[in-house]
Amino acid sequence: MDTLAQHDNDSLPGDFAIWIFIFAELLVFGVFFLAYAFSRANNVELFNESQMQLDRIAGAANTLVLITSSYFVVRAVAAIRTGNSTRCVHWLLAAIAMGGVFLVIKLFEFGDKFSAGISLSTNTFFMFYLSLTFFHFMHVILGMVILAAVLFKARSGGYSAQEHTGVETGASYWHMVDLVWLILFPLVYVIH
Amino acid sequence: MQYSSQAVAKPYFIAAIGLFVGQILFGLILGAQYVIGDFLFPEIPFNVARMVHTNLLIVWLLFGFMGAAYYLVPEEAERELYSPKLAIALFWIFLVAGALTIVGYLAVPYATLAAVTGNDLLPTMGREFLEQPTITKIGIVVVALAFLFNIGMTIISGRKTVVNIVLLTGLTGLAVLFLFAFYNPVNLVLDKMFWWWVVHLWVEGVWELIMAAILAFVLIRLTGVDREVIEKWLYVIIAMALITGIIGTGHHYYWIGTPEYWQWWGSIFSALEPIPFFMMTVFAFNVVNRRRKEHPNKAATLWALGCAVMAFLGAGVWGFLHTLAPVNFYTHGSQITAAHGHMAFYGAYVLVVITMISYAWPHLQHNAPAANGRAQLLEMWSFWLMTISMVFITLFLTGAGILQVYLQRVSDTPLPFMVVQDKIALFYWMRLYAGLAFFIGLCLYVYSFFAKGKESLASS
Amino acid sequence: MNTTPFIRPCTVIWLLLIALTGVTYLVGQAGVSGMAIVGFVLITTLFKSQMVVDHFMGLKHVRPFWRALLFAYLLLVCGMIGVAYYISL
Amino acid sequence: MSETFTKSMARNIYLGGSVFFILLFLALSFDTLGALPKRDNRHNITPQVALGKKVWEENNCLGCHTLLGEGAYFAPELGNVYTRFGGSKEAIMGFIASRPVDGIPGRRSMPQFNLSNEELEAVAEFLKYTSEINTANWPPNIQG
Repeated sequence: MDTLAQHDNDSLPGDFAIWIFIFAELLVFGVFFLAYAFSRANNVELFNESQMQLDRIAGAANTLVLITSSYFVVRAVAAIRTGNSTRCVHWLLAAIAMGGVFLVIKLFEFGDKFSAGISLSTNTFFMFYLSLTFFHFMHVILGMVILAAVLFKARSGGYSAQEHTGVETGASYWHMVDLVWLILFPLVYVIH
Repeated sequence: MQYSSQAVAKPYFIAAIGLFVGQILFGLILGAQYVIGDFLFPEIPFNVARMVHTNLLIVWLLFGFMGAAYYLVPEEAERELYSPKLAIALFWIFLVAGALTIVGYLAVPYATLAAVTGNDLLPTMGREFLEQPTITKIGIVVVALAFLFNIGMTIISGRKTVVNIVLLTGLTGLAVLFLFAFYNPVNLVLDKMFWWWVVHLWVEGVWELIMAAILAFVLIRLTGVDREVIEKWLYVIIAMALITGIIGTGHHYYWIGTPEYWQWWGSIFSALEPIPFFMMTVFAFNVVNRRRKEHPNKAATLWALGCAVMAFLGAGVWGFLHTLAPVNFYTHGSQITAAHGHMAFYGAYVLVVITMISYAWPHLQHNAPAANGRAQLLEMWSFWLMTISMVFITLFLTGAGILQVYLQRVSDTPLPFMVVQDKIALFYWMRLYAGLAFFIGLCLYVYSFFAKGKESLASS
Repeated sequence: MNTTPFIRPCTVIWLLLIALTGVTYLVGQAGVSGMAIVGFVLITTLFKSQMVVDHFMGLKHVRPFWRALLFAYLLLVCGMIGVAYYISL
Repeated sequence: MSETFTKSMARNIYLGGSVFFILLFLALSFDTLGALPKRDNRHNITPQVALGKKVWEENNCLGCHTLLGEGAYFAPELGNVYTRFGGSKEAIMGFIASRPVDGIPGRRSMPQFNLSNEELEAVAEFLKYTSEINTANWPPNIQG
């Protein structure tokens, strides 16, 4: 009998409190995305020109990194559902490491832009680019902190096959961070 | 009243209501000066009356918050107050300092007051809401720290409930952020930027924690709903308040010389600021509907629900009306701002203090859970009279604001400020009448404390 | 216990997401523009995000309301972005 | 299975969310401090402007007027008064100095502050400095 696939549960995975937070965050990002899109409609040339200066390879690489990291978290949740704390910890570690890779790539990108004299006040496009990516950057850090907290608890055997709400809570937040980037990348880096 | 030291709240509440009456009297003077320009001129010029009006508001709300803390902290911590004597001493210090400051405003020209109190040494005066002489500001800090010490010691050594912890965080934030009142650089932009760290981060930040904690306490007592449920939502609501409110500071950084990206950050986050207020309203009604007991103090329940609704309307809806940068470009510093300010302060902070007083007073004065039926009836009448008057004050100011914005800033032939003021005088007259009605409501409220009734609702 | 039935679809989704990201990147590299391209990228994005919601977040297995809510959110955001690009043409 | 919604998680959201947004706010404020020199006209802050700001504060001008839209709404905006008065400091000084002591019957009137000539000049200079701050084109027009 496969109890895992069905997750026999009507309610959201993890603690409901994190979902309130997730919905609030999605709302902020959603409004931010639309603000970008409609500002662009008033400044098409400026946006298209400035967008050319972005490092699309770094953006795409980071998308792959986050997707993979998300996938690792899925594996961590699957592991703890079978009560395998050790495996859960390993997958969480891998997911956090991927988060670290994301940060490093992003820092190189930021460094590149700052050394080119680009700041929040350069123009509307870069205002949005830096605001959105920095805001997201901070979310990656927060997500890593949450995953690390989950990891430490898992390592000390704080979760079991029956009780692992904490893992699902952290996982849900991390997937949200991934989800937002999935929209951010094509919006800011690709389409014009 | 479970702990005898809770009684120290009583003088605080009396002072709060007394100063509230003074605030409204000066509000009436201001309202009259808007339409009769030379009213009481030059004895009480507008700027002096306004300073008294706003400073009294802040001081009486602080009295209210402190009284509320002294009342609820021992009950939550399940122990006597650390030092009731300190609380009484602070009361007199704060009252005398406040009274002297107000007398100073009224008795001598402001420049003289500045000279006498040594504003040259550390200039902090002459900025909106922070007009107090530097020495008064230092006094406020000392009182606030001693107060926090007293409350903190009580909380730390007692039962640590969420209500207490949130209240303590809010009060600490209040004291810490006030320190920015001492930073007054010559650079006007920096001055304004950090001035908002006091003003915005107070009223749209840490004060909301205080408000939510007080409301949560009263709702727990009035409804008997499980503490766990209320505390859980208390956390979620204040989390939302801070998440939206901190970056929401940006809605003050549109036109004061700060970079233009604040127009986006400020608009996006402050547009979400109504959410916590909306949650609070829904939550308050939910809790009251699911009440597990019939508390005899019906008036307190009315104030609590009214507080949630009016805070949502005043701070949430009226705030949202002019918070988006493209709208604010036209409405900034107009009567729209005044409309929002009046209803938001009334809804969120005046009503929360009165809610607390309404809940605590029967315990403090009569050692009973509720006042007599007639007194409660009068209280409820005063609620409706004041609240409806405030709604009309807000509506009239909004009308004045819309006309002002159009005539002065939007139309093809913009008119000078004073010409526009003459054209919208009708709205100011109506606002003055609504203000008079508010004052009648307030008199009724004060009277309700003295109303005698034969049968008490508590015994019926 | 066997976790394969849970993991295998997620692994497939993971590979699919990687492939689709590659496609999005190539579209960007090609430097092509126009409403059809924008529409294609946005629909891909919508699909990718919904995959994350359904399988990674696991909302496929809970009350349909939540999944619908997130789908509505994604549809609204991607749709409005599309509208913004459409009016700028 | 019923929904999990714990108080401790709610508290974590409150604490974590607050810290997160305080840090973000500090980061943005830090960037603002770096961007201000290009906007806030600080190179024109002279001792005279400093005196003017002090006179402005010690007479509670903000109790009636707005400055860059902040203050009371009883009297005109003064952030752009220098421009509105045709770029003339003398006009500003003359206006302040000529206010009648007993006001104007039935109308709003600015009090007579009895400022010295030095103070008048300083206030005018302060208002000139203020009018040159980059306020993102606010107010919408000359009427303030």
